[in-house]
Amino acid sequence: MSPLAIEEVKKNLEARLPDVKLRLVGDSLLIENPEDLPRVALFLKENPKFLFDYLSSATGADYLTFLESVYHLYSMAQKQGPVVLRVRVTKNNPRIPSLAPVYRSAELQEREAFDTFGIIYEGHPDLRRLFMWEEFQGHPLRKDYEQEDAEVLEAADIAWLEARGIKIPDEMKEKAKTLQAAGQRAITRKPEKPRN
Amino acid sequence: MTIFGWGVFKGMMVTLKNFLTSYFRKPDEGGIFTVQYPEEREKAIENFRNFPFLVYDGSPEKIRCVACGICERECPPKCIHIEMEIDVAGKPTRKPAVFDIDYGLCMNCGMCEEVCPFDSIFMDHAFEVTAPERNEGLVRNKKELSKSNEYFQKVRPTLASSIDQKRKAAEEKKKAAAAPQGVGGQAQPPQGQEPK
Amino acid sequence: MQNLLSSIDMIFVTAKAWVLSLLALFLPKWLIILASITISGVVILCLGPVIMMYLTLLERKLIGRIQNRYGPNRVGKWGLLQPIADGIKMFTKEDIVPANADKIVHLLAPIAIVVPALMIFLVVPFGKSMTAVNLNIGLLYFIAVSSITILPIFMGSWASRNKYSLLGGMRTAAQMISYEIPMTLAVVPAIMMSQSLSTNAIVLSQAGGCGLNWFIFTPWGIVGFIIFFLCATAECNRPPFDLPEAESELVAGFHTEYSGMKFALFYMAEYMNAFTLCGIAATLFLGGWQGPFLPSWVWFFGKTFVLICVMIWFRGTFPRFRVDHLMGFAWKFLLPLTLVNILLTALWQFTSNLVAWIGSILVLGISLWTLVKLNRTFVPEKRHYPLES
Amino acid sequence: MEIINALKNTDETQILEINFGPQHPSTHGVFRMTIQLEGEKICGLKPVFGYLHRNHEQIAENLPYAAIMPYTDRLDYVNALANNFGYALTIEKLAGLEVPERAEYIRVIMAELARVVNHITVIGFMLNDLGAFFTPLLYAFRERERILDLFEEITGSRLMNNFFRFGGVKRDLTNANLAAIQKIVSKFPAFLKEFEALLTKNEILCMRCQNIGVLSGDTATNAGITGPVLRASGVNYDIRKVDHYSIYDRFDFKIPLGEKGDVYDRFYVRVLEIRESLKILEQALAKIPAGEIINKKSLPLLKMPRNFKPPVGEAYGRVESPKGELGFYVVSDGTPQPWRYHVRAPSLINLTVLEEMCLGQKIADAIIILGSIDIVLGETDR
Repeated sequence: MSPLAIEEVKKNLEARLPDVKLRLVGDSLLIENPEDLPRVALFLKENPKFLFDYLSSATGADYLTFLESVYHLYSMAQKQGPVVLRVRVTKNNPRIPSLAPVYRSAELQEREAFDTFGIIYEGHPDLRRLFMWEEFQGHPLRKDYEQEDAEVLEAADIAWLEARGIKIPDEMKEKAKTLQAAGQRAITRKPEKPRN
Repeated sequence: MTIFGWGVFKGMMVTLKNFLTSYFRKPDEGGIFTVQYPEEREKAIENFRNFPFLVYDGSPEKIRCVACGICERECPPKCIHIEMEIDVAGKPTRKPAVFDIDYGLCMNCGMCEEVCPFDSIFMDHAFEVTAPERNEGLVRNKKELSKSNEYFQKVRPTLASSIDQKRKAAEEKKKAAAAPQGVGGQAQPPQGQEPK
Repeated sequence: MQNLLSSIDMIFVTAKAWVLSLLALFLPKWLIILASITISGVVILCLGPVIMMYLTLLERKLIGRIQNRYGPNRVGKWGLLQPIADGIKMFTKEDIVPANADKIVHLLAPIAIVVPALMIFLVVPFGKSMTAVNLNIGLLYFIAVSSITILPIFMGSWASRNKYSLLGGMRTAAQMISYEIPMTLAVVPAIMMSQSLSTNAIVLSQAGGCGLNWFIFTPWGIVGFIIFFLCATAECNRPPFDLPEAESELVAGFHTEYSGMKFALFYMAEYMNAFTLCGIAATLFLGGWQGPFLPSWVWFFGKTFVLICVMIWFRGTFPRFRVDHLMGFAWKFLLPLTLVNILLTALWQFTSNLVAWIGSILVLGISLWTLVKLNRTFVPEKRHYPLES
Repeated sequence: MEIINALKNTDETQILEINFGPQHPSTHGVFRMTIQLEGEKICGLKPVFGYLHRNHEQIAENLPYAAIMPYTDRLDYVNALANNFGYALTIEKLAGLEVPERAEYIRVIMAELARVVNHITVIGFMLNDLGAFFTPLLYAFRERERILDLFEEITGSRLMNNFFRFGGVKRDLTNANLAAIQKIVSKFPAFLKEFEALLTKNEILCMRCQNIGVLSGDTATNAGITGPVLRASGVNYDIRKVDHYSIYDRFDFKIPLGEKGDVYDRFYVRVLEIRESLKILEQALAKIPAGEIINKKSLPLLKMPRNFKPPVGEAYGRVESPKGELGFYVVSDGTPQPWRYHVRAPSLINLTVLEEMCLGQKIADAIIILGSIDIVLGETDR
């Protein structure tokens, strides 16, 4: 959708929902207050002029100081789009109202964003991790995520494995002991940044 | 209205036809298309790429690779490891001392072949690569990777001959340029491609 | 010439008689009777597994050809030794028993399933006077024994303590009991016409006329044959009625938890069942060993193998039924049709001429039309697919 | 007393819970569903993901833009070219690169061939799930093999093509290649006819597939279902027609729509889509012009992928992959590697309505419904 059309969407939204604070970021609409998101989406979905009845993509992004949730809306009935909606939240309290009641296609995508970014979508019918297992710690797509080293076992892992009758080589046990003594976790080296 | 059971009958006729024609039809006309693998082989397709190998001219010492490390850096799964050879004086000799490729990691994308400015690394046709063990068994060192230009000519004739022509032209040009100044010697990498 | 033919025809019978007469030289009479039974038993015990082994090869070859492949062709010429290689593999495989399984029943099931499969062989007339036991209630025996097969399958599925197996076992029980009924009823016309329950007598009643006296060349015969054959396919769990195994749904159904030789025994029972059921179908409707020129046992085996090939052809072509459709097909379609068929047989018995032909075709046509109309779920819907720009 | 109580409650059925997958022959990989069964009827179904998760997005965020291309092959490994297409399109949008005419044609030809490959594979596997013992699958593979041989000749690899480059394609199509494609295209209708005669009118198949797993158009739209699954429900939405990306507006092709949105419609719409793809291929082969195959601006980038730094910004590119809408969301921060890279995977999102379609059906139907949705676990779990 061209920038002009996004202006029109914004104008319509402001006319209908005057208390919603909107800002244009590039070609997209930033909703300043996350609480307003479902209202905006519902308006765009049901207004006969727009009929954005299809949520194509919903995902998160980590911008170091804040987390962002991005939604790409299209209209199947009018064959137009996209309208890009953004919501920004702080890392300490990443709570965004869920769009799943409005668009069911958000169901799995919001679960994925919850899994990878830790954004909590309030009102989601079944907010669990999607790809990772339930006990998994951390959110892998955040920029500050530290990846565990798959080759090195920690003391807790060894205890878990040995309780199930799996034999562990001594050198691995030694390594785990030194790690534990140093109070470190088994973290892989970050991939080096390519030169700019 | 079709007779009940006609669809079943028609399907049976198709399989019967295929059963009968499998005895006399040619493979590309719908007959048996199995290739009896170890005895018969399909005609090698020139563009087929599998694992990379290094080309040398004449003897293995005259390896084309200058250990510039571009392929090492651009390799998406980081399966290449190169160390530059250092002579007695401590100067780099522009020859690889170590050139390892982990076939277990390599994903046959052909990126190294594309980025190599010295026409030294190419994708091989050998696909029967096996090892009893996945960590060390699939790592190939410089000696195993080096293959003669004749082999390259045999495996990928059109590419090899075009590259030979290009190299010959470049050499003649260099000779012509070098002759008046009287400076011969090492091949210089093309401008702008030497890593800093 | 005639002499030679008949001597080839009777070659197995003569051989057995010769062995018995040799034994009679130094054995008491009661032992000879025992020896006669033993010889027949040993022959059947050897025949069953061998037939099973080569049926697997035949099936793999035929399906391969249907699918434009070669099928097994590495072990021996044309893969002829493949079944032996498979057998060795099966024997040397580790026998895995699930930790929670009911061990005794788990072990018993594959053994128990082979027994009825072998028992049916007794009443199959392989050729002229080549029935192992010429029971005068042969068909009744066959129907009774073949229905035992449900039990071991259910034993195996229950003892495995696997949910997939359990589902497979439930399906088997339902399917086999349902298909038992139209199968039995489809046999009735043949009994009515030959007025005997003995398999031998049924074959004999189809003699003469260069094969045109076979029951299949009558309207009730062809309907009965088709129904019997479909039910037989369902009875031995062959596609398209292979719901108990249902590879793509229940992994392997009742034998999911079996491996090695136990698994092979299940397979053996399945193939032997397929063979005997095809043999019985040939006996009942295709004139058994009756046929001109060739020796009787060649005719019998030829007919049986043609029927088995049709079963394999089914396997290579059809998708699988669903449970409710399968039951519906048995109860709502095959069962009424068999009842109509019995009626037709009676009609045929009284007016065996052109009127009977026309009458039967009319009755069949009307009943088929009614059954199709009543079973709308079996009829494909017509669909229209608009192409829009 | 307890016994009497127990006897009173006998008409209450016990619910059987099965784990369907990850090791199961017909979940198309390592997909897992926990199914609650009441007899053979499904009364609850929960999909479980992640058995093939490799964090594709994080891998990509640590790689230069060009090096992500081979990784996109591994998303939907049945038709890698559509993934290449989507990613190349997004980056071209981000960097504002033009694609030469001939390259566009080559892209369309390859993408449509990939669509044909995908659809016949899916149909074959679906019929295999139905219990047709590999016959339709192997007939389909016979034809697929020819196209894959062609891919090998053109792109260098049968499945992991890695063929598209930013602003063009990797290798030109020779006249011999074009003739080979033409031969495949002209032979294909005969195969389709045989294939349809084999099973489409088969009574058993119609019994199994018709009115099973019905998905209404409204639910499909709301749940973000795309691709043939959506069109089988009667919604006319094809990104090739809506976005006119690449040069799809130059070809005359139609969109087949389903009537009821059941398994049979999904199956048959795919057959019809193959026919439309063949139409596009024929037109493209007739009209393909001579010329460059890659944008001159991006030519040096092939040798130095790390010098490719798109301007700061973001782009969302989407293509009509055979599975549905394949979207790539890329945020650039001006460095050689993307700041954020997200794949909108159709295989994953089409599974949103799986439970709804399966409820009340038999267990055998769950498998064909899953088969008719057409998932590839490489894309679902990423």
